[in-house]
Order: sequence, then structure tokens, then C-alpha cells
Amino acid sequence: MSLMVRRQIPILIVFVTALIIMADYFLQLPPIDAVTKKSWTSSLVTDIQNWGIVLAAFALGFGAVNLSYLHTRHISRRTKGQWPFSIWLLLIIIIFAVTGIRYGATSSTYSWLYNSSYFALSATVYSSLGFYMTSGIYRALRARNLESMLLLIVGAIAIMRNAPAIAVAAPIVINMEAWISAIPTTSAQRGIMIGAALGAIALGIRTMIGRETGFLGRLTEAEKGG
Amino acid sequence: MLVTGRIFALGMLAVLWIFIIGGMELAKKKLPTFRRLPGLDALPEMMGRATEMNRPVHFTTGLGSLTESVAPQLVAGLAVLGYASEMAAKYGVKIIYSVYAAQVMPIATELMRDAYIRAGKIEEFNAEDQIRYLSGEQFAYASAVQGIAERERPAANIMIGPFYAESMLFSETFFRIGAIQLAGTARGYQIPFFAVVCDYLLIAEEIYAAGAYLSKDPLQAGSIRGQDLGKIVALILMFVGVVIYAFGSNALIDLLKM
Amino acid sequence: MDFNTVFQIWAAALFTIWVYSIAFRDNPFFKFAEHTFVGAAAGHEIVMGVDNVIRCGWTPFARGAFVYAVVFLLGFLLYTRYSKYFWMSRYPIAIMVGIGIGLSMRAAVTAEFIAQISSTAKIKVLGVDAWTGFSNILFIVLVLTVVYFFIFTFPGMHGGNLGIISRFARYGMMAAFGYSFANTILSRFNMIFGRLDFIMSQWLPLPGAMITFPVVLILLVYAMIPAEKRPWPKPIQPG
Amino acid sequence: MGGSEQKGIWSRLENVPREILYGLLLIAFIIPMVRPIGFPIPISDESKRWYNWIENLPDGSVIMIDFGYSGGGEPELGPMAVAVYHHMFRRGGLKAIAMSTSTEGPLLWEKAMAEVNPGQYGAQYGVDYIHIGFITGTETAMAAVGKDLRATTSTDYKGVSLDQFPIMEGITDASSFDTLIVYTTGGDQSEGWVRQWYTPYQVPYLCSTLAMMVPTMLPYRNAGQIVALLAGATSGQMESLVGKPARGIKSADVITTTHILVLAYVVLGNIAYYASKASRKG
Repeated sequence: MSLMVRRQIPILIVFVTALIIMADYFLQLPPIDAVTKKSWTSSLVTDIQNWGIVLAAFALGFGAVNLSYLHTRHISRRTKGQWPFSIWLLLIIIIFAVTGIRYGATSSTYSWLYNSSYFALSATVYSSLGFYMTSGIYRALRARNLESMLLLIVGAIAIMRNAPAIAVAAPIVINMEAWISAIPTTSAQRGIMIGAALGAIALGIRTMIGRETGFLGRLTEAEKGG
Repeated sequence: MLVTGRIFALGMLAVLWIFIIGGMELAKKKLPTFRRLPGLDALPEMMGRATEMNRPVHFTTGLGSLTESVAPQLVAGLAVLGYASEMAAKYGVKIIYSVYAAQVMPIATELMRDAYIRAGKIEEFNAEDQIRYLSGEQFAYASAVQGIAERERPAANIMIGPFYAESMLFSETFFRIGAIQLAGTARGYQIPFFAVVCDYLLIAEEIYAAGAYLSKDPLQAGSIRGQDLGKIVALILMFVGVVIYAFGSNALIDLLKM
Repeated sequence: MDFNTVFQIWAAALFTIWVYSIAFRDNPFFKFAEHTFVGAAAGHEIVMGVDNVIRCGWTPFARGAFVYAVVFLLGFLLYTRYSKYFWMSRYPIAIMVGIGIGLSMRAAVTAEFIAQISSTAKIKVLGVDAWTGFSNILFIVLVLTVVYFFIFTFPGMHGGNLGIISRFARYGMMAAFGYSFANTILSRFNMIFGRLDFIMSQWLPLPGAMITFPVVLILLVYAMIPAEKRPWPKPIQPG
Repeated sequence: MGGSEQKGIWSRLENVPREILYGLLLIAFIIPMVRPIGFPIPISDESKRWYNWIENLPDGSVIMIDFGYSGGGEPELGPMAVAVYHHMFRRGGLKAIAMSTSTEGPLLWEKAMAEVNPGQYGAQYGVDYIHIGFITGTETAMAAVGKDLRATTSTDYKGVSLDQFPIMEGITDASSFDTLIVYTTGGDQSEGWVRQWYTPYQVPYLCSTLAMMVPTMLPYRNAGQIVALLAGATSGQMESLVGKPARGIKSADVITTTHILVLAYVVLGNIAYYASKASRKG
């Protein structure tokens, strides 16, 4: 009974929801509305999708809850070199959440807060990887064998094309890059894409039939035993 | 009742459904055999080098947890971890696993302990030192891994799982300290960095194959078998399509448009 | 310029410099910036989550779609995952996962499987000039070999002389990765340009910025020195 | 290979400290910013294709725009979005309806609109353009808006009812739109729009992503699922076409100098590698 409620029914929900969403796309199941020419599944799917959006919106709080768990632990244990930062992190979460909810996400107060910190930080954090790439290029981009030679040559041509002045000075790189992008890159990426699509479909099938249960999260005692 | 323009897609989905479920059922009786994965062949070399230099081997499965959509990549990474641990134990090399998702800790501990038992070297296994939970935040995790690289100078680094922006950071750092590297991820944007910097590579779907091959899990191996059949269908369709299109027939393209 | 704008520029500029310091070495300023980033991201997600619950859930509810009361209940159940009753969170998650799988499977089979097959099958190899013909044949061969490369459970397909197929596929993929790599450089450099442009055209012209700039850098370099080698502050000795 | 013997110049060159590599890179960034050179920008066929597509849309066309990028992508995609807005407003007769699949979207949209200043073209909020807010769920959001926009959200991003805006008259679902423009930093988004809008509804799709994402999107472009695919980094081209020089054109100098430096690194690194390998043997 307990396994039923705790495990089988959720898996059944996944199966049925996915099936309805797919059926609405592939089939026109009667009864069909005379005016809109839409099947009965259509309005049901509209509803399910909108519920999904509201649920996903609820789930946006997970990040904050996870961080709170982690960092209150750091604070209570006084983890060396970490706990003052943990306090600051929790404070920032609260400041953002309170300001944003109190004044609204597009209020001038909140956008001031956003522009002073989050925007600057998120714009910078990922760009700092540009530095690592540079030393990676210097040290590792070597023509060691045919494979790495191909990688290097193609990369160098694309780098030249991406620099506007080089492309103007030597227009041939424009044509070369166009060919590289249209022929070898597109075709290799297509090959990878076809494989990945099958992987995604297989994952979907395994989840629908309850063979891929990662989404269930932690296991209950009964499940661990069984 | 079938929606025109989507009939072939529905049929294809049904065929794939049969392939994959059939593949899993058959694999329960007999595991499919796998093609050689050149990336995995590098492991003995890496272990040998670590023995020679008397330095550890570092292992990471990247970011992501078992409840996200990248979970299959993490599972594949863990399967390789089990295999690499057994080999490390046999060679007498210390293997360090850097953990990102806390939930992976108990699974990894069990996996590595089993591996050491299989190698008959359980007395050399020290979970606390070898399985290190670093952080659940991307850049904190990344800088902690960098710290391990710089302090303990592993002779080899193995990265298999879902990697994000930190891929370049890791591969560059371990390259700088002279570690020999094996990397694999199915996250397309990160493969190029691994391809540039790392010595051995598992490309995209290859990591799932590696995971299934090493873990001998019939569900995964069977699912891959089913996908392979799907790829063969794709190959046949494309080949036939190109040939008949060259001779002026649109038959296949019309069929796909059904 | 009003105080708010000036403060905003100063804060953004300092955060930018502190984040870049990670390229050289880990240090407390980077840690401070990083924790601000992680906290702000989580806080921002809450704000947008609430915004969405109100606009997409509360508004229809207030107009009489009372079924949303159930949805709200399910939404709160998501948070049982942190409690003893975590299995309750599986119900809302099952709905989300079901939608996700349904949407992705029904479209992926067309967009990423059939459309790609039919686009490949439509490529002309006859009746075109020699170069186009060569390019097109190369294209087709690469698609086919790369798909072939990813067939794992038929080892016979890769044995003996057939190994050349996979090798060829790897060459094609390596070329593609080289192209991606170059494009990533462009992306990352563009981002760096954006931040440096901000520092140079917005922050440095402000009064005091030119003097503060070197001070910030010196402090950073100091912070990068390992704690035990720093004259001050001394690290706290454990025990 | 012994460490005791003196290290040759090649091996030293091979192991240049990264601080020097980064320092040179910073210099390559800063010089052209201090003294702009004004390198020309060649305009690609793909940029022209995008430009002409918008130019040739019939009057009264409705465009869905996804502001789906995060702050990290702003330096690349912001200039592109601004240039395209300039184009749409200057051309006139188009309805630009924006939404966001990324949480930062609405704030970045406001930033972009402040740069565009639609008032200079006489464009009005709610009449010529609007933002219907961030909608969570990524592909679920795309599918829901495509199936029934009004059922998904009945307000704009500030919570004002959509019924009050003339631009929303007759807009019901994906079939009300003539073109889809997406700016995004996420692969789930750029690919998701192909799956959830192009595949079921065949809405023509103009896609602008980070340069690093372009290669993975190429198969869609080749199969005709995307009309034009542009890296945000090429926004300088769009700015020239539109005649509104801004950050994109400004970046051209920097991109050139830094890319030349990178090429020099590649060459130098390889020379050092081979030379030190040769000297070790000899």
C-alpha cells in the first residue's frame, strides 16, 4: 500500500501526463469541438502546461532552500574560512527576496540592486574563463597528430575570420570559414544530434515506464529494503 | 484521427519504443557486447604513470545531481569511477574523488569500497581521505579542485560526467601541473575544451556506453542496444534517401513528411 | 550623477575586478564576490518565482479558476522533500517530469531525428559543379560516419578494416570542435570586452576611481599571498 | 629531461607563467579601447539575410521576441537585441511582443529599451511593443504560450491586464505570430524554440545565441528550421546595417587585436613545443 502511494502512483502520473501531452500532438481524439476544431485533449493540455508553469515557479525557491541548509550548517559549525561568507550569502538572499517581493521585480529599487551586484557579477563570472582559455591555447593547442592538427587548423581559420580586420584584409578566410561551418561542422554536429535525440527519447521511455527513477529523489526505507 | 504531417513521427516513436524496451528485456538474458572505447584503454597507462611517479590519480564527475536531467551522465561517471578505483587499488595508486553533490557520497563510498575489495586491497582504502566533499556550488567546487591539483599534483586526472563552464578551468589546471587526462561529457558545449586540452577523450554518447559497459547494468546496456538499432534505421533512411534523391525520386522525403 | 547611480557603478566595478582575480589565484575578495553572486542568484529566483506564481497562478485563481488552489497545494508539497514526508513531493515533481518528457519526446523525434534525416537525404550529389558535389558528398559521408561512430553494441561493425569509418568520423568531429573552440574564444572575449568597457568608460571617469584602482589591485595581490606567509593578519592557529 | 641541467630558451618559452600570458591579453584589450583604431567590419550573408527578413515582413506582422539571455551574455546579445529593435521601430508597421524564458530577461529588456529609446521613432508601449513577462518552465513555457498565450499569462511584465493594450488584440497563440526572434544564452532555449514553436507551428525563427553555441545550432539552420542564425558577437554587422553604431562596432577593434594575440600564442606555443622537443632529443 505504502509503496503504491509513495512510488507507483507518482510513476503512473508521469506516464499518464506524458501520454496525454503526446496524444494531443499526434492524434485528434473525439469528441472534437465543432467551432474550434480542437480535440478534447487540447484544453486539458493547456491546463496541464499552465499548472506545470506554476509548479516550476514554486520550484524556483529550491536554490535558496538548499543554500540555506548548507550555509546554516557552515555557520553553526564555524567552518574555518567559510562561515563569515555564509552569513553574507544568506543576508544577500534575504535582501534580494525581500526587496524584490516588496517593491516588485521591475521596480527601480530592485533594478538598482540587481545592476549593482548580480548583473555585474553574472556578466563577469563566465567571462573570467576567457583567461583560462588563453593559457589553454598557448599550452595545449598543439599539432601532435592528425586529429589535433585538424582541430588546430580549423580553429585558426575560424579565429582569423572572427577578427573583423583580418577578414577584411584576407577575404579568403571568410569563404573558408563559411565552408567549414556549412560542411564539416554542420555534418558532424548533425551526427551527434541524431545520436543525442535517440538518447533523449530513450531516457524519456525509461522514465515513463519507471526504469529511470532519479526524479523520485531520496528513497524511502521500504524502497531501500526492497 | 492521426494528424497529417505527424504520422511518420508517431510511427518512428513506436518503433523506437519497441527497440528500447525490447533491448532492455533481451539484455536481462544476455548482455550485449560493446565496441572498444579507446578512451578507456588509456586507464592502465594513467595508473602506470601514477605508480611510477608515486602520485595520486584525481577523479571528478562534474556538477549535477542524481535528481536532474543530467543524472545519466553522472551515473556513467560513477561506473567509470568504480572501475578506475579497482585498477588503482591493484596498481597501489591512491585515487581521490572530488564530490560535488552530497547525495553521491554514500554511493561513491560503497562503489569504491567494493572496488578495493575486488582488488583484495581493502586495508588500503581510506574513505575520508579519498572521497572529498568539496562544495555544492560551481565555482567554489572548481577552486577547491584547483587547490587539490596544485597541492597534491596528481599524475593523472579523470573527468567523466556533466561538465559546465568549469571544464576549461579543470583541464587547463591539470594540464599545467603535467597530469595526463581522460575526459568525457555529453554536454556538447564543453567537449571542444576537453578535445583541445586532454590526452584522451570520450565523445558525447560514448560516456553512456562506457558506463553501461563497465557497470554491466542490463537496463542501460539494453537501452543503448535499442538506441543503436535506431541509429541503424537512421543510417539506412539517409543512405537510401540520398541515392534515390540523386536519381530524381522524392519518395523517401515525402514519406518522412507524412 | 545622483548618489544611487554612483554607488551602483562603484559596486559593479569592484565586483568585476574581484571576480577577475580568480584567473590569477583564489583569494578572499573573490570569495566575497562569489558568495554575493550565488546569494543574489538564489534571491532573484525567489523573486521571479513569486512573480510567476502571482501572474500565472493567482490571477486566474482570482478570476474564478479555483482548480489553482490544488496547484498551489501541490506547489507547497514540493517543499516536503526536505522533510520526513519527502515522498509527497514526488506528486508535483511527477507532473513536471511528465510534461517535460511528453514535450521533449514528441518534438525531438521530429526536430532532431526525422528533420535531420530528411534534410540530409535532400542533398544533391549529381548535377552540381565539382566543388559543390565534393562538399556535399563529404557532408553526407560525415553525417553517416558520425552516426555510425556512435553505434556501440555491434562490435563487428568496428572491427578490422571497418575501423577506418570511426577514425574518419573522429576527424570530422575534431574539425567541428576546433570551430566551436574558436567561437568560444569570440564569446568569452566579447564578455571580457563588455566588462572592461564598463570599467573604463563608466567607472574610471568617476572622481576618486583612478586613485582607488591601484589600491584595489594592491589589496588583491596581498590577499593572494597564502595566509601563513602574510605579515598580517596572522592565520588563527587551530587548537 | 632532467631538471638539473639548464633549461633551454624553448622550454622556458613553453612554460611562460600564465600571469604573463594574461597580462599581454589585458594589454591587447586595453590599447584599442584607449585609442580606437576603427577597423572595418565585413558583413556576412547571414546578417543580411536576417536584416532582409525583417525588412520584407508585410505591414502588420507580429513578432514574438524571447529575451532569454542572462546577465553573462549581455555584452554579446544586448547590442544585437538593441540593433534589431532599432531596425524594427525604424521600419515601422510591426508589432513586437517580447517575453522571457530566463529569470533576468525582464530586467535586461528594460536595459535594452533604455538604450533603444523607442520614443524617438514614435513607438508606444502597448501599441507597438510590449513585454509579457518572464514565464518559467523553459520548454513548458514555450509550449504553453504557443498553445494559448492568454491562458498562460493575462498580464504584462508589470502585472497590467493584457486586455488594456491594443497590441494584444487578436493575439491568441503561436499562429498569431509571423516571426519568432530569440536571443539566448541557454541551449535549452535556443533548441527548445525549434521543438516547441517551429516543429508544430512552422513559425519562421530568427535565432541569436552566444558565438560558442552557434555550432550546435547549425544542423537546425541547415535543415531550414531556422531562417537565420547569428552569433551575438556579430552585432557590429547588424549595427552597421541598421546604421546605429554602438557597442558591437566598438568591440571590433578589441576583437581584432586580441584574436591576433591568440593566433600569435598558437604559433609561438607550437614553435616552442617542437623546438624544445627537438633540443631535448639533440
